Amino acid sequence: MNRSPYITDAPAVSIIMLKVLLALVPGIFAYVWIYGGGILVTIVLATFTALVSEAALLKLRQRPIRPYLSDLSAVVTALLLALALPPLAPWWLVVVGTLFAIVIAKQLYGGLGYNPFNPAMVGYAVLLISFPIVMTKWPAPLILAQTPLGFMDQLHFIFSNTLPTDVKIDAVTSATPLDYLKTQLMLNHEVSSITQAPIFGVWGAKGGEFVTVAYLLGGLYLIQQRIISWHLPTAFLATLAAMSLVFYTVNPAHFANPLFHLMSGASILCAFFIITDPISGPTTPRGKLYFAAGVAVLTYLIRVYGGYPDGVAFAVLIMNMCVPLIDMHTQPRVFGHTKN
Amino acid sequence: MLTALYIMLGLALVLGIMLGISALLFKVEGDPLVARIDAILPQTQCGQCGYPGCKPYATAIAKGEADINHCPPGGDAGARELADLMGVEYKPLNAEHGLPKPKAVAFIDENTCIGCTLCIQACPVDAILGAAKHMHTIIASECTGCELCLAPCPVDCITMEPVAETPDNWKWKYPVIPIKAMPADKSRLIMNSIIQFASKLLLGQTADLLIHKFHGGVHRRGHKQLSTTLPIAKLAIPQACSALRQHVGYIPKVKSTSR
Amino acid sequence: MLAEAEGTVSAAIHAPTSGTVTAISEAIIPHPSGLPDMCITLTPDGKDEWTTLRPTDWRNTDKKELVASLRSSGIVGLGGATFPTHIKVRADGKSQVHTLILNAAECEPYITCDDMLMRERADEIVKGMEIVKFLLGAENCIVGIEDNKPEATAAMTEACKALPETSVKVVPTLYPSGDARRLIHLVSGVEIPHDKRSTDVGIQVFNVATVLAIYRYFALGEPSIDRIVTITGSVNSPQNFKVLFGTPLQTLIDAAGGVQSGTTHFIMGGPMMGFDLPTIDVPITKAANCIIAATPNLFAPPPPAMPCIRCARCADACPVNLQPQELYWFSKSDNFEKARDYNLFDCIECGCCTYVCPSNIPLVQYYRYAKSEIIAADKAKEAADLARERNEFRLARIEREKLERAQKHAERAASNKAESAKTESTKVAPTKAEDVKAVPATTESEQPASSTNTDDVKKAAIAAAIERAKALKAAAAQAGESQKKSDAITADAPDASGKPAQTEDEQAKAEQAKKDKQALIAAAIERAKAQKLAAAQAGIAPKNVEDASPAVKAEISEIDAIREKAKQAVKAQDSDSEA
Amino acid sequence: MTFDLHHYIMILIGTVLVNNIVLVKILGLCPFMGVSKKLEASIGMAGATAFVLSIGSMTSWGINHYLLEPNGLVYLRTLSFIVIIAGVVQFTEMVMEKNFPPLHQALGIFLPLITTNCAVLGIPLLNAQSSHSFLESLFFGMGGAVGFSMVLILFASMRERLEAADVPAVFKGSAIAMVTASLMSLAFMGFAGLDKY
Repeated sequence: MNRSPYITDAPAVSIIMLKVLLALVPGIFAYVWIYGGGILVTIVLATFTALVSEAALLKLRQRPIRPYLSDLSAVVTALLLALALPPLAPWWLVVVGTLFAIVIAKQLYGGLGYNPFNPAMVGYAVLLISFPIVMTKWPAPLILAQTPLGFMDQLHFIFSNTLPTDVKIDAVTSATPLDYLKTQLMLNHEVSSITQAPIFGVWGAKGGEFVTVAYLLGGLYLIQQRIISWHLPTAFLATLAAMSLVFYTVNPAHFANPLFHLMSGASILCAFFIITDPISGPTTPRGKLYFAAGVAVLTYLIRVYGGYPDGVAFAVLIMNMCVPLIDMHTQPRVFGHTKN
Repeated sequence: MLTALYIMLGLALVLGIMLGISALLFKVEGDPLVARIDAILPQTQCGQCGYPGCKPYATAIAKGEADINHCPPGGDAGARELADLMGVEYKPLNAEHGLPKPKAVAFIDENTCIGCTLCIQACPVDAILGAAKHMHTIIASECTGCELCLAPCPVDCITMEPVAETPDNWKWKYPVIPIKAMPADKSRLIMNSIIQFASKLLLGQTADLLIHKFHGGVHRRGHKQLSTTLPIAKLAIPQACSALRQHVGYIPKVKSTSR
Repeated sequence: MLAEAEGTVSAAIHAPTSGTVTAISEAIIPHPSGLPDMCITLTPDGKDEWTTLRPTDWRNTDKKELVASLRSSGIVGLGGATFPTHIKVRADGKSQVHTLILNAAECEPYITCDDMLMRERADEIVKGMEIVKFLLGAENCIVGIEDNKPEATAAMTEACKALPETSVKVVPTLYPSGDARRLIHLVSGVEIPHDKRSTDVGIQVFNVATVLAIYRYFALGEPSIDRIVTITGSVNSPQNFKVLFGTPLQTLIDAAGGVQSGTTHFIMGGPMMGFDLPTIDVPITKAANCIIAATPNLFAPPPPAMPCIRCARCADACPVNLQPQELYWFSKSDNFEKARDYNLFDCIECGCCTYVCPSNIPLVQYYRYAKSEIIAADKAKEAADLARERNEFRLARIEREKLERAQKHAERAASNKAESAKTESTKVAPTKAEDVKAVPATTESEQPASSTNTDDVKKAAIAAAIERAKALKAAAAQAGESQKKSDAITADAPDASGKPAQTEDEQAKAEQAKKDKQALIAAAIERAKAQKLAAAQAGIAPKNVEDASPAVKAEISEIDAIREKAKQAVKAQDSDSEA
Repeated sequence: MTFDLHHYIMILIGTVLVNNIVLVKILGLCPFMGVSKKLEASIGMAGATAFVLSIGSMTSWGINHYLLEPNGLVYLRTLSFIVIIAGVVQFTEMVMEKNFPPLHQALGIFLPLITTNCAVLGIPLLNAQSSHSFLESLFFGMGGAVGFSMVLILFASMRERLEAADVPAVFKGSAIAMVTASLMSLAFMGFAGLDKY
């Protein structure tokens, strides 16, 4: 009957998610240009599974399907998961990951707004732990691979896991720079000698750095549109750079330089798209700084000492666990209150 | 084999002595629990829980004799709070002890009251004013609605009047928002907000929050020019006007609960 | 003067025009609840004569008297809070007010009453400021105006030249700059601690219209009987009017050229903090600074609320720097202790959070619900503590009385024994034994005997009284039926006998008006009950039930089943006790 | 034996992060699930368990090293450890009841239950099996205590937030808590291999 603020001027949730998708487009475009069209198939597959599973669950809970589906949050989760997976990941891997992310990590907690963990990262972590070999098979960038696969061959490989007759598996795939760096360091080669290998580009991975730059552009657009607050990306990148700088100066032979850490792996994707998920992240400005710094520290630890090549997923999940505590203790000073 | 026995006995002995000493050191007297339970109970002293008042019921709960859901005036919230305090599982109110009723106040129908003082003796909170052979009346602000005075009255002149809702004690209702399916025209709203967003993108105009002195605040269109064109005019005298007492609303007692 | 100010926080009411008071009755008031309240209805005789007006020469009368006379002037803050001015002006010894801030920010959209007031009566306002400055003993004055009112700023700067140490500060146009604490912070950078009043820091804020009313009261002796009201929205010619208090809304709308088509309802106050008016025939009160005729395309009904995605846009928009998403989280799950910990009572209900919420959640409604629940719970707590004290006091009294009676009893027994011991030597020892035995016996029997016969007397008296009461009750019951049947007739009888000269149709018209009013009041109470039932229903069923899923419906029906079972149980109990 | 700090830090990281008592070794689940409804109770429980754990692991090392092993009574380990831990728990309960009655009331039955907490018994046994030196078992006990408390407090704060989540009715309560705990252990898998340097 009486709803006091009669006028509202806020972009609908779907507009916010639309802007996030828009910010991802340059990254996807660079991705396709470097690694070929395989990723598009994964994205379509993931989005389709996400929408179908969300609709099914909403039907199960007798909730109106259209308003929830049209807020595109499931599409964003699916896209983030697809971009984190290796491009030539078999189709069932993508479906299982998306199903786990949407059903368990999001809808089980009550749908949009209640999931304590970032759904995309939950899906990625589940896949990484249950199918480690498939997850570490990254294709070499097209220019580097001995026999670059055309789009149809990639499509064929994704769905039937068979290669064109004359091509062997390792001709197509190679380790990611991070993975390669870790294995070489185990054999305690010098970092400087390792980075001469062909797969290392000017900063990060040979072709990968362009994708990272594209993500950077998308991320800056999001900040300018005030969809994400600047606290998270800056804190993450600053801490990651600072830690790698410290380790690098201590022992340059054993630790890669900061720029490499920033530009390689999923750092930029994580900084602008993964930790800025509003639902599972902190809400207070100071909380965001602590959260992003925590993710950066854990990512660096897992990258250098841990067992997995890129620890972004686990770092995000672990810091998601601390979010309620961080929120509770970083309440800003209310107008008229002394520091509580 | 024997050494095993010696060791175990020795161990038990040492620990026994230690516990004995500490039992003396940390003697605990009194049980503040009863007071904390009593604080939760609504103090209507109505006896619906089977005990002659709230304090006896509190001591019964503390001793574990009574269950936590025998207090209808305390209602659901009371049972939940008691469950939290006692650390037991919350059980909904069991209905034999009666149902939570809206707050009501007793009212004496003055032309049938015969001044027999029976209700005065029955009232647990002395909310009834009157003396033998004199008119009795109930102090509404003090009455807890326990209905103990209804039974003793020989002429049944006491009735329970539910407390009327006046603008002073009116409460805002829980906003029940129907999340129905998107009404048809609603999708139009989404459509034109997408168009609006696209236009904003092209024109590069960002209607977002500007940096300003105090934190927060929103920037909105004023619509002021609507009513500032004409000067102030004096309104003719109306046929009837009803002036009324002014509502200043609730001035909260400022509790400085510094977190 | 119609009604005096009783109690500390209340203000007097004056007859807006000359006329006769026709009714003191329940009428619908402009309050979000839509419930009726006690009102004085005055029918003007159209002559509008003034009583003798007594302007006071405020410069050399003692401040205490001025404040006392202000108390009976009925002037209240006209910014919207309607806090009695005499309390704000009474500089209680504790704190010395050094700055007076004039709140002319008027940040709510659509409202322009202060704006027009400043354009037309700037000099009177400044004179009013001088009086208030004198009353408060303030050194300097600051007028805070938003920069979207250039003409008003010009007029005020011009008029302020007449008063020394007065400055006009232009604040950026940003809602809610008109809030007292925000304006103080904007204009003077001082942040008022949350548990203190602005006077403790030496600053007092007054609305433009209030200051003008003070001037007119002291300079012209005119109590506060009218105010400027903006009537805008979908009316043919939106304008500001000087309206007498109590004028029905309909007159104001006709004066503004009537409503355009499609007007669904009226909003009192601005679109950010105002509320729907329950019906059209409500009076204009001292709090009504603006009436907006609302149409669906002006104020589109909000799209359905989606779950909160914790994007914290509301936290960025909150002028009090609260965390609306946390408060929403606690209010939704009825966790009022935590809501209080997160400073729910600092929320000024300005509506910024709902304004920027991408999920269209009516956040302010949740906070209002939580606030009124907490206030109700506190009141219940106070009543409970009081009841506990009274109960403990009563039990102590009964204990004391029992002790005293036992003591008296023991003394009497002891004194009897002493008496009988004195008469030991007399021959009637055996009788004495009986006496002794008898004495206690008689004392007991005597007492019981005496009490028995007093009992009989008392019982007889009670029985007689009960008969009388039953007869009376039966008579009243019959009278009730007959009364219902002949309602129409008796209703006419008093009218007819009262004013025989009234013509037939006049009487019918009065009859009709009375019936309409009762129907209106009944409808309002009905609506409030239905609303309460809906909330109670929502209360029982899990809170965010939409079209409730079968599990939830099962839960509701299960609770209804318990309620039914309990009803039978209670009914069965009654039938047993009767049988 | 040189005091090799690096080695002890590795043990500490090992027990707190890599194979966390609750999430990776899945020990001590009953208080973890029972107490974590309220944050204050969980902090109290975490403190009490940490206290019992550290004292328990020290004393049990002492007994194992000086009494059991010289006389070859290895089979008595579990029995003696349980007796010590029960004594320490009873002691803590008395201290708790005296100085923090509200906390004692909030924990209720879970305070004596610490004795049956498998983590509290597990750590001394693990120490004894891998025949740690005194310092190593101390660090191991401390690591276990810190790991248990940290995870319990994080889990409690998460559950308090889940109270108001619109969880499907069938999953409300401990079901969603179990799911959250499983996702937490999934996250802790990330630390695998952290302490092999």
